[in-house]
Amino acid sequence: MAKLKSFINVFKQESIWISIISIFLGLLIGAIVMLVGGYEPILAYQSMIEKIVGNPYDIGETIRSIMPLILTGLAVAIAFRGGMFNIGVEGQIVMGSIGALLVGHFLELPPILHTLFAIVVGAIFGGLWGMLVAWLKTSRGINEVVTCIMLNWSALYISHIVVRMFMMEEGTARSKLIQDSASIEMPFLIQWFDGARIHWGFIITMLLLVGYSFYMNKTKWGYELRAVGSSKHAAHYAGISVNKTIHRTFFISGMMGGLVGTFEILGVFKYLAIAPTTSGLGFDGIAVALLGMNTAIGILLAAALFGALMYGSQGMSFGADVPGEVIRMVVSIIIFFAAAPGMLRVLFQLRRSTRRKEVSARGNDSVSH
Amino acid sequence: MEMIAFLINGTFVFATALIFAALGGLITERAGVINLGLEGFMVSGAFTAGVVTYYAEQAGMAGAAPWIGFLAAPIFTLLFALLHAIASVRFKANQVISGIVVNMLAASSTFFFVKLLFDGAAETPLLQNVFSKVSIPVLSELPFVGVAFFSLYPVTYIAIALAIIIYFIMYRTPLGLRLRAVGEHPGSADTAGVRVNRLRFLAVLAGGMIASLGGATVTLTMNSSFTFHTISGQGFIALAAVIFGRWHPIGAFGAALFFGVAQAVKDQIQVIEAAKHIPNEIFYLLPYVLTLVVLIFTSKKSSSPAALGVPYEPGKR
Amino acid sequence: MTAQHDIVLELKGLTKRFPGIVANDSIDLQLRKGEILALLGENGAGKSTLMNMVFGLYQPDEGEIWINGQPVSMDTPSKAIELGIGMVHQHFKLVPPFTVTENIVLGMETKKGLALDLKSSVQRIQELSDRYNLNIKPHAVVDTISVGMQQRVEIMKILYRGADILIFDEPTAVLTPQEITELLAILKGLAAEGKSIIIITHKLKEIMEIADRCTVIRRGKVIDTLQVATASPEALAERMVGRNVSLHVDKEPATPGERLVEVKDLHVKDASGQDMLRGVSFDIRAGEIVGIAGVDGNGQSELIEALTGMMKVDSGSIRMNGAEMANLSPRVVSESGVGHIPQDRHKHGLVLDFTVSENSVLKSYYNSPMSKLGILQENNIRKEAERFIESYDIRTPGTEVLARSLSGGNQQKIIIAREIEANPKFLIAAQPTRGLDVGAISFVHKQLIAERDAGKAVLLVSFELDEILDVADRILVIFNGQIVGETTPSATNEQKLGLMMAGKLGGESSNG
Amino acid sequence: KNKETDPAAGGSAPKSDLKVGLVTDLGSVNDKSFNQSAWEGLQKLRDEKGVSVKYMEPKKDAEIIPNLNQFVKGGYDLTWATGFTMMDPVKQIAGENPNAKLAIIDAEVKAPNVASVLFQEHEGSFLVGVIAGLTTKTNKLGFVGGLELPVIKRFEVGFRAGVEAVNPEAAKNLKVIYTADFSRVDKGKSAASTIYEGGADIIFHASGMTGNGVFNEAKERKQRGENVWVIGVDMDQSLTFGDDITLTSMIKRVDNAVIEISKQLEGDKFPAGKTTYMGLKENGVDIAPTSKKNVAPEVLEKVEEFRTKIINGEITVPSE
Ligand SMILES: Nc1ncnc2c1ncn2[C@@H]1O[C@H](COP(=O)(O)OP(=O)(O)OP(=O)(O)O)[C@@H](O)[C@H]1O
Ligand SMILES: Nc1ncnc2c1ncn2[C@@H]1O[C@H](COP(=O)(O)OP(=O)(O)OP(=O)(O)O)[C@@H](O)[C@H]1O
Ligand SMILES: [Mg+2]
Ligand SMILES: [Mg+2]
Repeated sequence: MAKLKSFINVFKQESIWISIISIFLGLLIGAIVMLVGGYEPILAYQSMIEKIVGNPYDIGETIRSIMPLILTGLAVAIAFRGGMFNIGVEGQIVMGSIGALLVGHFLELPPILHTLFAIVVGAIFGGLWGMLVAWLKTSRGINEVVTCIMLNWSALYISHIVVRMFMMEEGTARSKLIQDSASIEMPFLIQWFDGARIHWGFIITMLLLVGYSFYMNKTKWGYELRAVGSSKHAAHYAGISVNKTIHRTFFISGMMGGLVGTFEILGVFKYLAIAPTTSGLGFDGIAVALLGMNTAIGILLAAALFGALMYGSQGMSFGADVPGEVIRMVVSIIIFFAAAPGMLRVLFQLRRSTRRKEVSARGNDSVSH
Repeated sequence: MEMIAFLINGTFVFATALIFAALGGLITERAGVINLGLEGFMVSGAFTAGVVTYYAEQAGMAGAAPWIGFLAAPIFTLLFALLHAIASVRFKANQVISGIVVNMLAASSTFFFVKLLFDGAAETPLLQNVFSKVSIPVLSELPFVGVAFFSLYPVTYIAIALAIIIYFIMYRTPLGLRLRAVGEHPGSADTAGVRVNRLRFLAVLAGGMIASLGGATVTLTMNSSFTFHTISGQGFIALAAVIFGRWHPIGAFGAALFFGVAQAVKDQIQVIEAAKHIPNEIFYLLPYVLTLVVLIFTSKKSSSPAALGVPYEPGKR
Repeated sequence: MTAQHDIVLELKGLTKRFPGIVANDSIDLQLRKGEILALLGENGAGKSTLMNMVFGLYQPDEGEIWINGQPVSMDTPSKAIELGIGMVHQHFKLVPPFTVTENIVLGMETKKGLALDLKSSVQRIQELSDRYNLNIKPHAVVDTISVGMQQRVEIMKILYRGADILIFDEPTAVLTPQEITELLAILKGLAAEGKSIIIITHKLKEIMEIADRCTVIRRGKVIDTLQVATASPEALAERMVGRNVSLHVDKEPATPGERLVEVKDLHVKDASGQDMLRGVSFDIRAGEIVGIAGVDGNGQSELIEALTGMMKVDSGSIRMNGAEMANLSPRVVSESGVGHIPQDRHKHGLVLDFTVSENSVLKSYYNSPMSKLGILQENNIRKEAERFIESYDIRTPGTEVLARSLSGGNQQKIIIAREIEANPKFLIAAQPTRGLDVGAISFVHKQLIAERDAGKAVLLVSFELDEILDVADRILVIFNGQIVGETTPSATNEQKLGLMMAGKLGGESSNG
Repeated sequence: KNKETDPAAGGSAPKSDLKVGLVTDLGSVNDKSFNQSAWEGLQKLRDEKGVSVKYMEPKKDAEIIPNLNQFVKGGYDLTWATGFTMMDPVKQIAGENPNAKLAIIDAEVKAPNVASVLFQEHEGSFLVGVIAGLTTKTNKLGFVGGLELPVIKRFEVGFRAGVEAVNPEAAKNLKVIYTADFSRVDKGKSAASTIYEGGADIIFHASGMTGNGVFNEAKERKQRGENVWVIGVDMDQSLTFGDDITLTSMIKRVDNAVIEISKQLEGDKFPAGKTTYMGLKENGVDIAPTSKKNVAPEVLEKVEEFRTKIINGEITVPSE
C-alpha cells in the first residue's frame, strides 16, 4: 500500500513535469528548426512516429535500439553513484565483443552452454577492462577520465589486431561469424516482430535494470558503493574498503558495457567489424544516466526516449527528407532543459504569475541539494 | 637528425589544435566547472572557420579569409559556451551533462547547417585559402632548429603565445588569483568579495571561445573544409591533456605536445623498413598506451581544482 | 539610550525562512559603536543565519538592515565589505593551497601595471600583524598552518579591508586556551580602537570576559538583551534554553578496573613521511576516562587514527585485552570493540547524503540483523534509528531525512548514539562537544561518564581544558608527538596544564 | 537537398512504375566518392527513365538492416547497397525476402535474388602505377590507405605492380601508410607529409575523405615550390582539388554499374545470383579522362599499351 502511494507520488513530483515540458520544448524547437530549414515538421513527426510504432518490425527494432542504451546508462550510473565517472564504456563495449566473439567463434559447446559461456566471458572482458581503470586510479592515482579516454582507443585497435590476426573472414572487413550454438536470437519473438532482431539480451537487460535498483538500494554492497560515492573519508572511517569498492564498482560498470558488446555480437551482428571508431553508445549512456537521474526507472525512460527518437529519425529522413541531425538536436535540447530545471521554473513562474508562488518557491528549495 | 627536426615540426602541427582546446578547457576547469564540452566547442570552431572562410573567399578576401574565419570561430562558439554557462553556472545543472549537451548540439546543429547552407552537401566547399607554414626569416635558415621551430603555421605561434599569456594571467594577475580561488574554494572567494558565479560564467565563455580556436585550426591547417568527421575525439584528447598536465597551463601545453609527438611518431615509424612486419595497429595504439605508461610512472596524487564540478550556491550548507 | 548616531548597525524585523523552518523570526538588534555584542543561542537557534544576512550571503525574506542610519540592501558579500563589514565565519573561508598573503589580498589586490603586486601587500600585512600582535607569516601556505594561525589570518583579512563592523561566528570553537586568550585580547583592543564587534560563542566565560551586552536568541526569536556586567553565566544559560541548566558535570569518583588498553612506543608517520607520533606509551583501565590534553597538531589526530586502524602504524604496539591491534583494518578494530566518536563529524562521522537511518548503521550495516545474506534489512535498520532518536532525543523530522539537513548538535547525537549503542569496550571520543551548545554539551558529558560507570575504557581527546578537567579521571599531555606528562584534575589547573601543553613543564609522572 | 526524388516533380520527364532505393555505406550521398557516384547513377536513371529513386544514409552499423528493410518491405523493385560493410546485411535481407531484388557493390553475396558488382580496382590501380612510375622524378613514391582491408589492399597491390612494371627502383621505394580511418583529413595530411618529407613526389591514396589531407599537404608543398603530385581515387579528383596537384585519378564507374544493372530490371534480365566484374574491359575502372593535362603523352601511350595487355589477358594484375 505504501509502495503504491509512493509510486503515485512520483507522478505528483515536479521532476515529472519538468521532463514532460522538456520533451515538449525539444520537439517544438525541433519543429521550428525544420520550418526554418524549409521542411515540414508535421509530416516529419508523423513519419517519425510511424517509424517507431508503425508496424511490428519497427516496434521490434525500436526496442532493439533501446536495449544497449539502457545498459550503457546503467554502466555510467553505477559508477556515478560510486563517485566515479566512467567515460570508458565505449572501450568496455569493444572488449566485451572481443570476449564474446572469441568464445562464440572458437569454442565448440552445446547450444545453451555455449551462449551462457560467451555471455559470461564477454561480460568479464568488459568488467576487467573497467577494473583496469579502477586499478590505475587506486594504485597510481591516475584520474579515471584520462584512463578511460586512452583505453577507449586502445580497445578499438586491440579489436583490430585480434580480428585480423585470429579470425579475419577472407575478403571482408570483419571477423568470421560466431557459431549458431552461441547465438542469443529469440526466434519466436523475431517472428512475432516480423524479423526484428530481438534477442535474449532483452530479458537480461530488463533483469539487470531491476537488479541495479536492488543492488544499489537493498544490498550491503550497494550501501558501500553509495557510501564511497558520497564520502570516501566517512566510508573509510566506517571500515568500508574504499579501494575494493572502487574496483568492484568499475568491474560491474565495465560488465554492463561488456554486455552491450556481447549482445551486439551474439544477437545482432554475429561478427565484429573493423571499424575506424567506437560505437558512441557509451557516450550516449552518459546522457541517459544523467537524464534518468541515475535511477533504474529514470534510465529506462530516458533510454526509451533516446532510443525511440534516434530510431524514428530514420523514418523522418525517409518520409520527410529531414536530416537525422534534427533529431539529435531535439534530444540534446530535451536533455538541456531537463538538466537545468531551474530554467523551466523561471519560465514557469512567469506564466503562472503569483497564484501559486508559495508552492513553487518550496519546490525551488527542495531540489537545491 | 633531419628526421628529428621534422618530427618536432610535425609534433607542433598536430599539437596546435590540442593546445588551444586544452587551454580553453583549463580556464574553465580552473574556475571549477568541468568542461566535457571541449569536443563540441572544437566542432563549432571548425564549422565556423570553414563556413566563414568560404564566404570570405567568395567576397574576395583571399589571403585574409582564413584569418576572418579563425576570428569568427570564437564569436559563433559563444553561443554554445553560453549554453554551458547558463546551464551549469546560472542554473546549477550537472556540469558533465551540460558538456555532453554542448557536444551533441554542436555536432548535430553544425552538420544540419552545412546541409542547409550547401544544398545538402556533407561538407563545406573546399577552401582555397588556408594557413600555410611561415618561415621566419633568418631563423628558419638555421640548421635543425630552423625546420623544427621556425617553419610552422602562424596559429602555432599564437597557440604558444597564448599558453604563456594564460600562464601569466593565471599566476601573476589579480584576475588569475580570483579565478583559481573560485575553482579551489568558492566560498572563500565569495566572502572575500569575488563574484564567484559571474567569474565562472565568464571563464566558461572564455574557455569555450579559446577551445573553438582549436577546431578552427584543424579546419584551416589540416582539412581545408568542414565535415562530419573533422573533429572526432580531439576534444576528449584535449580534456585528457588538461588532466595529464595537472590543470596547469604549461603542463597542459606539454601534454598536448606529448600527444602531438605520439601522433607524429606513429606515421614516421610506419614508413621505416624494419617496421614492415609489425601490425599497423601497434602504431595506432602507441599514442594511447604511451600516455598511460607515462602516467603510471609520473602520477602523484590528484591535483584537480578542489571545487571542480561543484556548483556554487552561497546558501547551501 | 544611546544617541542615534552611535548605532552603527541596526536590524529591523529581519526574517529568514528555510523549507520547513523559520530560521529568523522578525529579529531586531542594534550594535553600538565601539562595543562588543555577544549573540547567544542553542544550536540551530539562527545565529549564523542572521549574521550571514548581515554579510550579504543570505537574502532576508522580510525586514531591513541599517548601516550608520541608512537602510541598505545587502545583496552580496562585496556590498557588505564595501560598507565596512567584515566577518569571520564559523567554518573558515580560506583557500587551502594559497599563501596567507594571497588569501588576505584576494578580492582587494593591488596591481603593478597589469601584474599582481604582492610585495607591497606583504608589507602592509606585516605592519598590521605587528600592530595587532597577530604574529602572521605572510608566505606560509594556508594548508600547512595551524588552526590558530588560520583564525588570525581570517582576522587579518578583515583588518586589511579596513572593516569597522566585525562579526565573529564562533571564533574560539577550535582554538586552544592560549590562542583564545590571545584572541580575546585582540578583540578588546579592536573595540577600544572604536571598531564595533558582534561575537557568537557558546562559551559563557568568554561572554562574561569581553562582551558589553549579550543578545539571546531562541528558535529564531530575540528573547532578551542583557548587560553582561550585571548578569551571571547561569542567568545567560537560563535565558538561552528557557529552563535551568547545570553548568557543572556531576560525577562520582572513578573505580578503575583491570588494564584494558596498552599502547607501547607508538611511532606514526604522516603521508609526507613526517614523524607525527614519536614513541607514545600509555594505558587505560576499564572504568576510567583518560583525557588527552594538547594543542592541536601535536599528534592527537594521528594517535586516534592509529588506534582505530585508519592510519598505518610504523612501529610499536597497541594491545587491547592483551591482543595486538596495531595495523588492523578499521573494520576489524571496530569489531573488536572499539568505538570512535570522530573529531570531524562532517568528514568522517557521517555520510551527509545518507539518511538518518542509514547513518545509524554505518558500522553495523553488514551484519545480522541489519543485513542478511548481503541484503539490507530495512525494517531492522529503521527500528534501530528510531531507537536512537527516542533514547538520545535526536531532533529530526524522521528517520528517512538526510543527515545533512540536521543541525550540528543533532548530527553529533546520531554519532554518539551509534558509537555508544554498539556497546564498545573502549570508546574514543575526539572533540565530542565541539560547536555544541551548553545543553548539548552537558548531555554528551553525561553519556561519557555513564559509559565509564558501565566499566568501559574511555579516551577523551579535547582542546577544551574545561572539558578535560571536568570529565577526565586522569590527564595525559601530548606535545610534539610525545606524551610529556601525566596528571589528574585535582592535581592541576588550567594554567599548569597550559604550560605543560606548550612543552614547558613536565607533569608528575605517576606511572611512567 | 535531394528532395525531388519523385519524377513527377520534374514535369516533362518520362514515367515509369519502377522504384529503386539506395542504402549508402556509413557516410553520405555527398561523399565525393562511391556513395555519391551511385546516387548520381540513380539520379540519371530517374531523369532518363522516370524511375522513382530514394536513398537512406545509415549512421550506425545497426541501422543498415532496418534501412534495407525500409525499401524491401516498402515494395521497392530493387534496393542497392554500396560498400563491403553491407555484405552480411544484404545476405540476411535477401534470405528473409526471397521475392525482393537487391544489388550490392564492392562485395559478393551469393543469393538467388542478389546481383553483386565487384570492381577490379587493382587493374585501374595498375594503370596509375604505370603513370606514377614513369612520372616520378625522385624515384620515390607513396601510398596512403584508409583501413587495411582487402578492398584497399587491392589498390595498393595493383599500384605496386604497375610501378614495378615500369620502374622497379621506384617500386622498391614505395612508402605505405595506413591511417586506420576513411574520414580523418588530418591523419591523411600527416601521413602525406611524412611520405613527401621522405623524398617521394607522387602519392596515390585510397582512403576516402582521409585522402583530402593528402591533397592539402601536396597543395601546401606545391605553393612552397616543391614538385609533388597526388593520384586521386574513385572519382576524377582533379575536379575537386585542381589539376595543379592532381596527376590523375583512378576512377570507379559506380554510376555506370548502377545504371546498367538497374536498367536490366526491365525485361527480366536482372542478373540475380550473378556477380558482375567491372574491370578495365567493362569500363568499370579507368584513369580519369582529364589525365592528359598533366601526364606526358608518351606515358599515356604506355598506359594504353598496358591497358590492352590487361584486357587481352596478357597481364594478370595481382589483387592481393
Ligand atoms: N576534468 C574532468 N572532467 C570530468 N570529470 C572530472 C574531471 N576531473 C575530475 N572529474 C570527476 O570528478 C571526480 C573527482 O576527481 P578527483 O580526481 O579529484 O578524485 P579523487 O581525487 O579520487 O577524489 P578525492 O578528492 O575525493 O580524493 C572524478 O572521480 C571524476 O569523476
Ligand atoms: N542553507 C540552509 N538551508 C536549510 N536550512 C538551513 C540553512 N541554513 C540554516 N538552516 C537552518 O536554519 C536554522 C538555523 O541555523 P543556523 O546555522 O543559523 O544556527 P546557529 O544558531 O548558527 O547554530 P549553531 O550554534 O549550531 O551554529 C537551523 O535549523 C538550520 O537547520
Ligand atoms: Mg581530489
Ligand atoms: Mg552557527
